[in-house]
Amino acid sequence: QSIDFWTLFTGPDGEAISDMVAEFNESAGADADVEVNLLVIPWDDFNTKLSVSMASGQAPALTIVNSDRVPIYANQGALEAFTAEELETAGINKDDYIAASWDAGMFEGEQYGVPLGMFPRHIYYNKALFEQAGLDPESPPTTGEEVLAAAEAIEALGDDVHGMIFAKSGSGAFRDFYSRYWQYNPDLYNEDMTDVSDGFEEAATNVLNDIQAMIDADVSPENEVDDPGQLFAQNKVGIVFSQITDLNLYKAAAENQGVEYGVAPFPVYGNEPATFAMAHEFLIPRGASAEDRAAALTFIEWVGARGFEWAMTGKVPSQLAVFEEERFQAEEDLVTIADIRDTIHFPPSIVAQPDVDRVVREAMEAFYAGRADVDQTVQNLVRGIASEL
Amino acid sequence: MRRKQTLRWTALLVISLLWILPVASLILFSFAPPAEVLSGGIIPSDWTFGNYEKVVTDAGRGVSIPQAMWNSTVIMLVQVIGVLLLDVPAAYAFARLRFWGRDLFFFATLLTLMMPGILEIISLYEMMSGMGLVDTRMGVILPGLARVIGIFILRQFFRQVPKELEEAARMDGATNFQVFLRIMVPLAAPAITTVAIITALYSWNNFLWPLVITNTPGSMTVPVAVSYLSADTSAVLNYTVILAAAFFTSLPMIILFLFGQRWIVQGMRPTSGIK
Amino acid sequence: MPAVPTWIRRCRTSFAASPANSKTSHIADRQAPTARGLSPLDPKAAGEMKNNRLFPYLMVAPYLLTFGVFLGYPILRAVWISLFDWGIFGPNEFVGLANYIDLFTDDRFWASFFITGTFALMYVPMVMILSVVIAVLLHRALPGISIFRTVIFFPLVVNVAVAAIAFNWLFQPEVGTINAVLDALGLPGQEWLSRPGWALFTVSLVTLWINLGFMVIILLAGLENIPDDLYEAARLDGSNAFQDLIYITIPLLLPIMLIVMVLSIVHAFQVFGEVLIMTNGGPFGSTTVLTMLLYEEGFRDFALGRAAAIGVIITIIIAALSFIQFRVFRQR
Amino acid sequence: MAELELENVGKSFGAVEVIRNFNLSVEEGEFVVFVGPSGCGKSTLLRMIAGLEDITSGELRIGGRKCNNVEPRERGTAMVFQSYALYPHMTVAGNMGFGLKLSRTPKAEIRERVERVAKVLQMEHLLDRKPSELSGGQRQRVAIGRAIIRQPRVFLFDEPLSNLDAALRVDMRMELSKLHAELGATMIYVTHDQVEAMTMADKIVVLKDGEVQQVGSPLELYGNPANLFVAGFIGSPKMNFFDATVSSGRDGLDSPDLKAGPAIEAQLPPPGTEITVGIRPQAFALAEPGTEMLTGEVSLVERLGDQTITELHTPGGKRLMTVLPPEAPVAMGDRVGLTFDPSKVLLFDANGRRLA
Amino acid sequence: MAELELENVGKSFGAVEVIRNFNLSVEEGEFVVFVGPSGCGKSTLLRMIAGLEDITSGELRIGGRKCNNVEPRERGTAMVFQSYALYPHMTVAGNMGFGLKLSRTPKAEIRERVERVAKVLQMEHLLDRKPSELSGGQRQRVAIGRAIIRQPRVFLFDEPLSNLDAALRVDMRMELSKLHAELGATMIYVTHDQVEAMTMADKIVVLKDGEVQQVGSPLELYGNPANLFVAGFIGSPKMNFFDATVSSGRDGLDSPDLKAGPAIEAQLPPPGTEITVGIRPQAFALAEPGTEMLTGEVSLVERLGDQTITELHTPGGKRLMTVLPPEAPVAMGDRVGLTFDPSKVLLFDANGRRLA
Ligand SMILES: Nc1ncnc2c1ncn2[C@@H]1O[C@H](COP(=O)(O)OP(=O)(O)OP(=O)(O)O)[C@@H](O)[C@H]1O
Ligand SMILES: Nc1ncnc2c1ncn2[C@@H]1O[C@H](COP(=O)(O)OP(=O)(O)OP(=O)(O)O)[C@@H](O)[C@H]1O
Ligand SMILES: [Mg+2]
Ligand SMILES: [Mg+2]
Repeated sequence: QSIDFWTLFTGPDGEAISDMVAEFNESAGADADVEVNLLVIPWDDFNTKLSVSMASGQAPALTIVNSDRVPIYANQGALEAFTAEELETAGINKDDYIAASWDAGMFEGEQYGVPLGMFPRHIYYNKALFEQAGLDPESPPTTGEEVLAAAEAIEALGDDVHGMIFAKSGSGAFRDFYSRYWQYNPDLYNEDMTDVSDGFEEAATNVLNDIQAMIDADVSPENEVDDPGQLFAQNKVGIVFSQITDLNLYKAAAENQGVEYGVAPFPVYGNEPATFAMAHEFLIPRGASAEDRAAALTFIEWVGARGFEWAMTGKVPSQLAVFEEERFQAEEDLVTIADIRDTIHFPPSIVAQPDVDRVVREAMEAFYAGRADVDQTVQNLVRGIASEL
Repeated sequence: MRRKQTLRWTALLVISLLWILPVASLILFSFAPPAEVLSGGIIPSDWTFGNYEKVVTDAGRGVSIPQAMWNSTVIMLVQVIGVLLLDVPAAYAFARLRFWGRDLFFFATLLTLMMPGILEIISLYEMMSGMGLVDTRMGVILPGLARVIGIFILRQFFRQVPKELEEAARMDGATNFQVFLRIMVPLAAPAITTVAIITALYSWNNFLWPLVITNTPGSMTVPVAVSYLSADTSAVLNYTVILAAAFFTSLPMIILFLFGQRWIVQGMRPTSGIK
Repeated sequence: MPAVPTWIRRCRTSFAASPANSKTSHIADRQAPTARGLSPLDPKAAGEMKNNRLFPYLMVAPYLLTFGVFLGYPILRAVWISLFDWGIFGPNEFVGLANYIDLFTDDRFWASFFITGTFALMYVPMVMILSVVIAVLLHRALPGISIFRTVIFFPLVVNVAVAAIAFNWLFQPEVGTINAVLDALGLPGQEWLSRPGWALFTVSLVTLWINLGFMVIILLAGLENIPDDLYEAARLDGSNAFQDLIYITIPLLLPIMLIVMVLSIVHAFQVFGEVLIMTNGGPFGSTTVLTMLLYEEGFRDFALGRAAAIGVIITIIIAALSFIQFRVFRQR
Repeated sequence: MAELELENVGKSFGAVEVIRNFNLSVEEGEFVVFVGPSGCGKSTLLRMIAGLEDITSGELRIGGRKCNNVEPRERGTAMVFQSYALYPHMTVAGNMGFGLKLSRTPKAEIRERVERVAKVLQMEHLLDRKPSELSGGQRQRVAIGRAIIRQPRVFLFDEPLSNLDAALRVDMRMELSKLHAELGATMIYVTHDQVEAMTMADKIVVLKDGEVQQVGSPLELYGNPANLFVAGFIGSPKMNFFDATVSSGRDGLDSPDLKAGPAIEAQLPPPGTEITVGIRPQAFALAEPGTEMLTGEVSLVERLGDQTITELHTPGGKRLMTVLPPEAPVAMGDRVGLTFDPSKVLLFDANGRRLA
Repeated sequence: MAELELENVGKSFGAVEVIRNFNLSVEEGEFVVFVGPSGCGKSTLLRMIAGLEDITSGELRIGGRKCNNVEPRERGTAMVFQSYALYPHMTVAGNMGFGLKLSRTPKAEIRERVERVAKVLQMEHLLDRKPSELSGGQRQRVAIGRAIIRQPRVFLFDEPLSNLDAALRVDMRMELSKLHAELGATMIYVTHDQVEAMTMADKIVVLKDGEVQQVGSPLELYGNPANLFVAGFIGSPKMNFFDATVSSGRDGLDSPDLKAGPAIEAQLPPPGTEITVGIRPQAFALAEPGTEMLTGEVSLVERLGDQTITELHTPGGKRLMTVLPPEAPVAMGDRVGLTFDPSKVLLFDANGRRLA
């Protein structure tokens, strides 16, 4: 049985997945008479290609997407849900996975996705600069205030050194908003998902005030920075708000340029720690035959058992078993981030979520660009989100 | 006269320098080790052929640049020939012949030029999969034959050929088709070359459609292969390889252009036989 | 036949009969009168006439057929789709013009619309002026001209994605080559892609860089059609290089400039790859052109009906602008 | 049956009517010359006959068959364009051989015929040049060559010799006449050269503003012009015209300049009629003192070697052209007396129609 | 100081040498006419003077200043192109007014001057037409108008009247002469029309194959040609030439046709020299029986109204052209005897150089 498998993984992810596919085809695949044909499609073009092929009923038997896409594909009827028997036959067990990531593959009560790994938001910090600024490189800031204080100290080091960088546009803008929001209030929406939750305005106001304080402190570049990793690699920035998928960039910078970086969980601003995350989910598009599905599941199960290799590409594993592995425990960075697995929040698995994300992104961009103040931004959020729901 | 030449030369030099700057760094850094990118600057401080080696040999996950170049060459040749065969007669008819619906057809044609191409993709894909042409070279080629721009360009040029020449040929006993083939086509040679070059470039660089319709190295075109290559490793660290691939794969087009341009600019002025 | 004085007859025949040149007939063969061209009474003629009326259709048919299948149909279908709530697997519901009405009441659409308009206002004049100037500079022979030409055309052979990636890097404020060069020249560097006011301009520069050679090729072929003796006449009339350009080149190049104008409008309103790769619509949404919106609606949210409606609107805008061009050009 | 017939043919370019109600019948083998002032419609007529220009009204028949809408190719005509219309992308040989090539004449024969024609046109050495590398006269000869290399029923020549030097023009004229005689083809020929018109034509058609003024043999037109226009147009220098009113007084004419004398008197219409008197410059001679029929002050003398063209101003303010013998003793400013042969005088009525 | 001087000027197109070692000096206000066979280099010379064609070798001076590399704009010349070179996108008025517009002449003045010139050219009613809507002659007049509307130092006319009818040509000739007199501008004029050349020129330059044959006033060239070529080229019909060897025998000439008579004998070179004898057609007259100096059989008669051109074939096989009076009693096939005025006979040596 030969199946097509399309992924949007580029960089180290891509290398890892193609190694795994090759290994699978030689070992378990060969045993089970399953051959996986991998096609790694650059993420810019992935949606176009996948959706066009889905629309024409020519989709591959297996694919991987970010978890926020699951409700959309599912709602369009582009996917076929996994049945409990199927999963069981393949040896895939819900309980082996971190619940939040498993649930991200669910839509309207059906299971469409099986998670592969997660990528939460967190911070990278520059140990050398910390040292220069008289901070302890081994105890990174854990709260908003500490971050600010550290950034101020680093900013003072020189004209072209920035205290910190955080995303002011694009996906980072709304992801960081959510991370902070959930620290104040676990619910974005009301019960029946028709409007924002009761506490939304208050929580959002808190978040925006926190951010305003960061802006006012004047410890970050005025404009959007396209590729903070490069500044970081040049020892020109102290703290970067980013996500685990960038880990390899920093590793490379460490190897090539001797940069000493550290990772730390997303700082706490609100009442309790929380951070935004998404997962990669295996999906089976509609139209695959029963044999294809079985073959695909065989592969999913096989990859699931290799969570560690996958995590090494800059992920937090979804499979609980990985955390117990010794080699995982040896990876300091990964452990640091993985420790926050209980505070991870996924965006609600609803169709409108990407639209809401867009509303939040645009509102935040307007806020960062100075086109709206705190109150206006909160109102924009409330109105915008309500209209998308 | 000398002074004017010098002036023109200087102006061209300035523009060329502006134009070549990105190209130059593209080429320079395609010879640099990947890490050079992070340090910036105008000229890399270290040199290597590694990027090109990777481009030529690395068949990362089955994507092969040489194979893609072969595919692209075949596709380009077929498309250029096909487009010329279709467009040149049609453009002549649109420009010079009288027939019912001429302007209607022409403006319909023009309208499609204005439609964002991305909209056609789904219908085309369905069509191609209906014909079983998904992931084949023919699947890449066919939709590229129906391009409007050649019609548009050629029509304008045909309109400029003096009527007297056509009349003289008619007097000489030429049939409609002979007037077209023996008089109009040679006189529009610069325009036809232009369209051929433009079609070739389009064919070589077209991305979206080949991306969607091809899945395997056997049919992948250069841009698709390059984009897969760029998906190979971490974006920044792979920069130089992408640059090398870009430069390497554009070499055939540069050569084609170097030869083709003489044809554009050495045309015969259609008015030179007329008092 | 009216009477012709005999002496004139004789005169005429004597030309031919004069002994000096009657040895051989220089021009025509003796048997000529019998071997003349087709008689108009030839029965074949009637068939030819029919053929003539068919001829234009024979010339356009292959093209129109290809066109109809691979362009006409998909596009008509896109227009059809724009009247539906259309998801990834096809129509859900006929909604008439609702997609359009939705768009017209959507702030995002208008924001995009103005961004695209601004882009066109920057891009089209730059293309028009530069392409004509460069084509004129490149037209006549000059030492090294083919090198200059190749340089201008080089961007055409680099695919858009690679160019955009390369520019992303060149425009980096800190490590990018462009600021490094500006710095070397003593000019201030810019944050090309990260400042809202600049990003759109930067993208338009890159689009210009990529497409200019294309326009120049077309214009060069057009310049080739202008007879030299007009320039000669103009030079005698006292015209300098600039006046040549204004009074001779541009008026006679108008039909070709029309192509360039329409194509640059098309490029401006359909700019996509550059934006997607360089800014992805940012910073702060300042480069979300209409096609970006179309792409998001169509291929991220699968609101294909809405996406098609945007496409139709883009088409109408371009067509309207082009129509105005056609009008203006024709009146001259 | 006439070879070529035009019946009530009219032609308009948009609102501009350039040919009005044109009638002409040309026999097979006839040599017809069109003359007329610049812009009168000669080229347009030729182009209509060739089939290059739509006929707005009327009917064109070739060999008896209506041809208004017949393709040029089917008409069996060859044409020398006034603007040459050479194929810029072909050599001289290519230009001339193109028609033969189209009719699938064997290569060797094409070559041979091209060479023969080139020899006639005195341009054998230019066969490999492109039109842009030729002088004006050379281009014109290529245009001629392209037409005469074929053997059509009807030749159409639009000022084919206008850019050639005198010697060449004489040669070419002779070659064309010879061709005409050999092929027996019908020829229609536009020229501004009186000598050409007079020597080559069987029939001259005089046109003005798109209308036929007179059709006739060269001598008819010279000696017997139908109206003022033809009289003025044919003959060089132009015929002199004197406006006058017929009177019953001295000499029968009321004119400041002219003494009619008995020879004219006989032809005069009733007194009071306004007429125009036409006298050719060649009809004048210097008068013996006392016999003057006209006097004038010499304002211009052109000595051409074989004749002297003299312009005079009469006391009545008229400008008068005369052709006198080469050594005629006239000089600028002289006051001279002239006589003329009364039998050569032509009379026209107020509308320009010929009286006698 | 001469207005225009060309010194040892040469011109080649690639390997083709079209002007060789050309020397000419033109005074200010002079009217110079270039004549020569088609393709001899007249247009090329004009274009070099105008600055449109590079000068391969030699020097061109205008007003004493070396001008080889001066921009056309700065030379102060206006030119009528043989090919017209009208601006296709401008109206007639626009074409004519373009030069003035470039020199920032006020609009009202441009308009006025355009109208004035249009009137001279008899095309006031065509001012709003585009060139493509004009007849050949009308286009040519626009080209003339474009040149004469300005007031340059030097006018260059390349066959400016070739496509005009006789009447218009006479008018235009006169207008150009008037313009010349009024402006005092230098004019260089190419024509194939002998009448034009003879009447308008102060100085005629005869060219052949890119080389000057003779420079002189019209009458000088007619009466006193420097060589065979000039003698043959100037005058129409062409001068008759007889090859002969000087002998000491009867009549001093060894020629099958010619009896020289005493008048020539005096000028003859030593016996044995090969010479060519030239006699203009106009020098012949029908001989009274017994006085014949030549005989021949009439092979062609052209009656032009004011003269009769007759072609004869001599017993020696020569073709002979004569111009006889209008009513000369000659007809095809007649055998006639001719006399000629011995004082009008020209002698040339074997290289074509004039002897006497
Ligand atoms: N581009 C060229 N290449 C080669 N020969 C050329 C070129 N242009 C002109 N000639 C030749 O130069 C010679 C002179 O040309 P020019 O136009 O000066 O002749 P012309 O005296 O004006 O003749 P015409 O009376 O026919 O106009 C001609 O024999 C012509 O064939
Ligand atoms: N396209 C046109 N539109 C309007 N008028 C035109 C057009 N073409 C020609 N004419 C006019 O038609 C008339 C006849 O033109 P035609 O070319 O037949 O003249 P012609 O007798 O050949 O003159 P010439 O001796 O000057 O060549 C002219 O007055 C001309 O202006
Ligand atoms: Mg004409
Ligand atoms: Mg010439």
